[in-house]
Amino acid sequence: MQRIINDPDNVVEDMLKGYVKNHSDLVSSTDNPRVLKYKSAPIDGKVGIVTGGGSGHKPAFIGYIGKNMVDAVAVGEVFSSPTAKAFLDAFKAADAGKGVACLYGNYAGDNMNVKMAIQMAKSEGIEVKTVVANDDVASAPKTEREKRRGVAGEVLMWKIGGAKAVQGGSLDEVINAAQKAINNTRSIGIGLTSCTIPAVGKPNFEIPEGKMEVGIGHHGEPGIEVTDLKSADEMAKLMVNKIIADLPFIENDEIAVLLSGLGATPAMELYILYKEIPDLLKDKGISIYKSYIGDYFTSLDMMGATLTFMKLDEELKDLLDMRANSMGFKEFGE
Amino acid sequence: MQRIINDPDNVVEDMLKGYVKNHSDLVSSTDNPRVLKYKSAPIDGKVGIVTGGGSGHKPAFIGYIGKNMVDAVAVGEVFSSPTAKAFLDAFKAADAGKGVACLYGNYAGDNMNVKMAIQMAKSEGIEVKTVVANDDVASAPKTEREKRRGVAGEVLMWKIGGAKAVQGGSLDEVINAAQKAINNTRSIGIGLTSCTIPAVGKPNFEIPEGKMEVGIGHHGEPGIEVTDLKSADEMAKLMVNKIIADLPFIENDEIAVLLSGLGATPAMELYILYKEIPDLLKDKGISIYKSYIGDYFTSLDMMGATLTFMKLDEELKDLLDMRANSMGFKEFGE
Amino acid sequence: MSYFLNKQGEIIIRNLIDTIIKNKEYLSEIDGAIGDGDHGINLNKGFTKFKNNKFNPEDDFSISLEKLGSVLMMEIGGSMGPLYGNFFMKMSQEIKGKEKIDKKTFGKMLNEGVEAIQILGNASLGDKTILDTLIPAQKAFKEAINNKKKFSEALKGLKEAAERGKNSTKEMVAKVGRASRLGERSRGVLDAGATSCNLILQSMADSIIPLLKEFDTN
Amino acid sequence: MSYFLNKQGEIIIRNLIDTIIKNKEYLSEIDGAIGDGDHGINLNKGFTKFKNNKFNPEDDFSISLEKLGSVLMMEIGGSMGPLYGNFFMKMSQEIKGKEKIDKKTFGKMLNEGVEAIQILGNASLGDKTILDTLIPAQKAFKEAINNKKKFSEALKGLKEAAERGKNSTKEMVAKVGRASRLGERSRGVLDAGATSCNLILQSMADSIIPLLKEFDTN
Ligand SMILES: Nc1ncnc2c1ncn2[C@@H]1O[C@H](COP(=O)(O)OP(=O)(O)O)[C@@H](O)[C@H]1O
Ligand SMILES: Nc1ncnc2c1ncn2[C@@H]1O[C@H](COP(=O)(O)OP(=O)(O)O)[C@@H](O)[C@H]1O
Ligand SMILES: [Mg+2]
Ligand SMILES: [Mg+2]
Ligand SMILES: [Mg+2]
Ligand SMILES: [Mg+2]
Repeated sequence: MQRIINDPDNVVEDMLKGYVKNHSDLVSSTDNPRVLKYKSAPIDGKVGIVTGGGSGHKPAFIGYIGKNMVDAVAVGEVFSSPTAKAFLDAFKAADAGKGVACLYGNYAGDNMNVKMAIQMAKSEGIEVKTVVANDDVASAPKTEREKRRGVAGEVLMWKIGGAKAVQGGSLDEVINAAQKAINNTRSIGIGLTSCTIPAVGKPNFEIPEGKMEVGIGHHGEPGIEVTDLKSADEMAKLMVNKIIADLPFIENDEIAVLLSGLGATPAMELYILYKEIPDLLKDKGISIYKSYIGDYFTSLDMMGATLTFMKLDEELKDLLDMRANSMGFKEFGE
Repeated sequence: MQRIINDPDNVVEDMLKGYVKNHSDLVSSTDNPRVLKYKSAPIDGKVGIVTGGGSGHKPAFIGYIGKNMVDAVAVGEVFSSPTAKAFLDAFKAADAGKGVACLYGNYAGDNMNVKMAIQMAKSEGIEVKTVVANDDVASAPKTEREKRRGVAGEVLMWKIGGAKAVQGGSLDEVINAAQKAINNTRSIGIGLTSCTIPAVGKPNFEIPEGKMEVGIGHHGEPGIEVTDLKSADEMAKLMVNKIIADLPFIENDEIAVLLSGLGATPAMELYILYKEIPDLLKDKGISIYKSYIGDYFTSLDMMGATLTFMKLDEELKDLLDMRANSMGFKEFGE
Repeated sequence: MSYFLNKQGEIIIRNLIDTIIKNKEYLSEIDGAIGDGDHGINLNKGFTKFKNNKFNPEDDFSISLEKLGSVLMMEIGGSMGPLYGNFFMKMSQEIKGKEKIDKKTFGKMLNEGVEAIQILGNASLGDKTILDTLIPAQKAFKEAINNKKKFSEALKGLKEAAERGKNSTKEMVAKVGRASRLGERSRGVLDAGATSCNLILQSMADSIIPLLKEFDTN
Repeated sequence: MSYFLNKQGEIIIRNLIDTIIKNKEYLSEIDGAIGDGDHGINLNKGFTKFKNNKFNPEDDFSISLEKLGSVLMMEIGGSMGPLYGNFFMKMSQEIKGKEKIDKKTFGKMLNEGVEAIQILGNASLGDKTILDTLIPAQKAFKEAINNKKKFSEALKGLKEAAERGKNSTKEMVAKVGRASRLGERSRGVLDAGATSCNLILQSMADSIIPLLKEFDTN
């Protein structure tokens, strides 16, 4: 395992220390070492935006703390849900009395810990509502959408929810916007290699040389099929087709595209993968309103990518246009 | 080789296509398929900023095309210098009559091709002056600084030179600012794995499991020594010490820090590596004015990092503060 | 009618803590085969935190279980934190304020604990989880008391069923959690959670049985 | 005094192009051992571009060399583009407008070409590069004409020296370029650039020698 770490059991602590030191203009630590918050949170009159999850997905989750995005994040061990207490403390750090929208992914541990945290928050007088992202089309059939995992579509959910909150939306309005965002969002991943949890020290699973796994999850959850490694153009086609068939996305739709590397993918290859996507969409009469390419939601040192489409309406476009400033989502102003 | 590509001989073409499609708000293609330019270049009354180099270093080089940074870039094959014609055409794309500052790295091929291109530009009436980055302390002794390679310090050179040009600096003023930036900048890299040029299909060289190469270059140029893989804290110490001894950086210096992954390094590990750096500097009485962590200058799928310090004075701080908007360097405005 | 006293909780809790700490490596080893090798570490972290910061020998069984559950639930994270955390907390609630714990009460404790895990974790018998130890054990205990078996006999039945349940996971294919990634390849080794659950039930039963003797009038 | 005519360039250039295209795989294979395996591809790309877009059989030797050099220099990039590009361009300049090319003129062409590569590439004899073919070949030619050898004899001397020079790279440790990464491990195989340079010189000499006969009065 060729990695830049100290004690493999302390990677999360070490990472958080480095993160806070570098991003002190954006984030502050809290009394709970596993909770980071936006330095200006809680923001008067604004619904708090909270998320959280296991570590190893950088920029997710702490990388989306910042202006117009997420107010507080509960941080778990690598690939392991944060504690209920971390979620609770994140709620507290984000709440300005207008309630908290907890926008997170659909993982067993997160579901349980958020549930517990909400019960406790309630008894402390904090109102928390949730949106559970389930954008990964490969993780369950469409008829069982509630079982699907949240993947990179979460980033767009945070951006939309965060913007709605900044616009002064009530808790219900924020929840509705974030829910609409995720309802309109579909993703799929392709994995080319495994990844190694530092404390484990050996690859989490195996993808044979010359093969790829279509529909792989962010922790290596099994995909739909393992096939021969295809060309970038064929991968693009396969991913686009799986996604658009699912919602479905149809003629005249306007969408946001997010193409994320899984951690060890050179940026060059993300652009190669992107090359055919605009044309494939054009062929179906679908137009791209905005596209984002980079490492937005990763899986340690996994090689591969996820592709995400979000169908836009006027409200979502308006919210997407609100510039965010976080480590993972930085938008230049004039 | 588990990679997202089509024909390995066409990775550069494919990447450029995807890049232009995604960043049409920032860049445009030119008549020369191996030259990209800022969509607003040439900018009236502004010195043009040009760079160029082999591909595989994303965001470098095209990722720094944008507002307040680079105007045009000559694009080479993977790890191979662009043609003289590409440099020439980049000069043409950037020149608004005030001359062109060509700010590039100190690689044999680049030196030759830039030299040829300048001769040709001269005969077409375009004035070009150069700054050759040589920030890599590991690539030659201090007494032979002119032999040293340019590495991630180039990013800061572009930012400073780009800002000076936007401030209305003359060609000489831009050149002087960029030269000052690089004179004040020192870098060192540590490599943990090799990297694979897609068209070659096998690793470029080898670093044995459990070892690391201190001082490795951006294309795998040999470093100072191959040692046992150290902890992140020890790596940080080693890198900091090598850099500060070289300029040297001394008490009361204010510096900019740039910590870049080499392509396959999970962001988490860059923050782990960063953790000790502020304290190590504090111990020497050196303070950090700004720090940047991420993939700024990479080497395909190499695992490892480069650390760069730039000593600041009031002029450099002022120039560094000018917000840039490019794929690789995006700064949020209020 | 046999019973043990709520205030006799200390020894049951102490043995439970010891069992987990002693089996830390063993549990992680099992988890390593088809999981990520941290099950022992995770549980050890929780039980040690409880032991060092919350455990009070004066506390009755109910209060200790609640504190243990709360530490697991609040501070361990992952799936095991809330699952075992809820398990112990729900068992605790069943005996809150009660002086004596008889076989009927203990049966209810088990029911509450198992139900909590099922509701929270949404897994089923045969998914290769802690439930494959827990559900057979709970069932065996219930049947024993339905058949008017003594408390200690019922606990022995629980022990046997838990052990059998744990062993049954060896031939199962994991359906939930990390190991489900492996599909067919998850067959052939024990499930880590089922193993820790068996250790927990064995330890509890072994601690309770000697306590029962003192009051055994049957 | 023997010479060949500038306007006889077509055959020399044709043979040169054929040589590079024919040896594309071979050169890449050699580069693969200690480089990145693209030397043949790089040269083939340049020579093919020249052949398809710029080569005019009517052009004299000087003009063809200039066009070839310019395509290599402008459109190939890397280090080989400017190095071989300058090499051919500088050779061309020496005979621009001349009708006849005698041994003295050819010697000057070589000098100009070698100097261009040295100035641009900054490598020395023994660094395991094209210079290890080129410099001995140039020297042998010079000595031969200093010793009043015939043009064709001098070219034969050049051929032998080039071949020897190329072979000498086998035992060298690379000091510049990609292969220098390998240090001692670069020993034991030929240098790709030295090999291509040998092919170029052999082809040129073999093309020129038969041309000389026609005018040979010596
Ligand atoms: N939904 C669930 N219900 C019951 N038990 C579960 C569930 N998910 C996982 N488990 C149990 O958790 C065990 C793994 O625990 P542990 O290793 O501590 O967590 P992790 O898988 O996060 O590393 C598995 O062996 C399985 O018995
Ligand atoms: N500075 C130099 N001077 C002379 N020849 C050089 C120099 N640098 C490299 N070479 C030659 O270039 C050859 C490699 O060429 P090629 O494979 O086409 O380029 P690259 O190394 O960029 O892939 C080497 O075998 C060596 O002979
Ligand atoms: Mg775990
Ligand atoms: Mg585990
Ligand atoms: Mg090459
Ligand atoms: Mg080569």
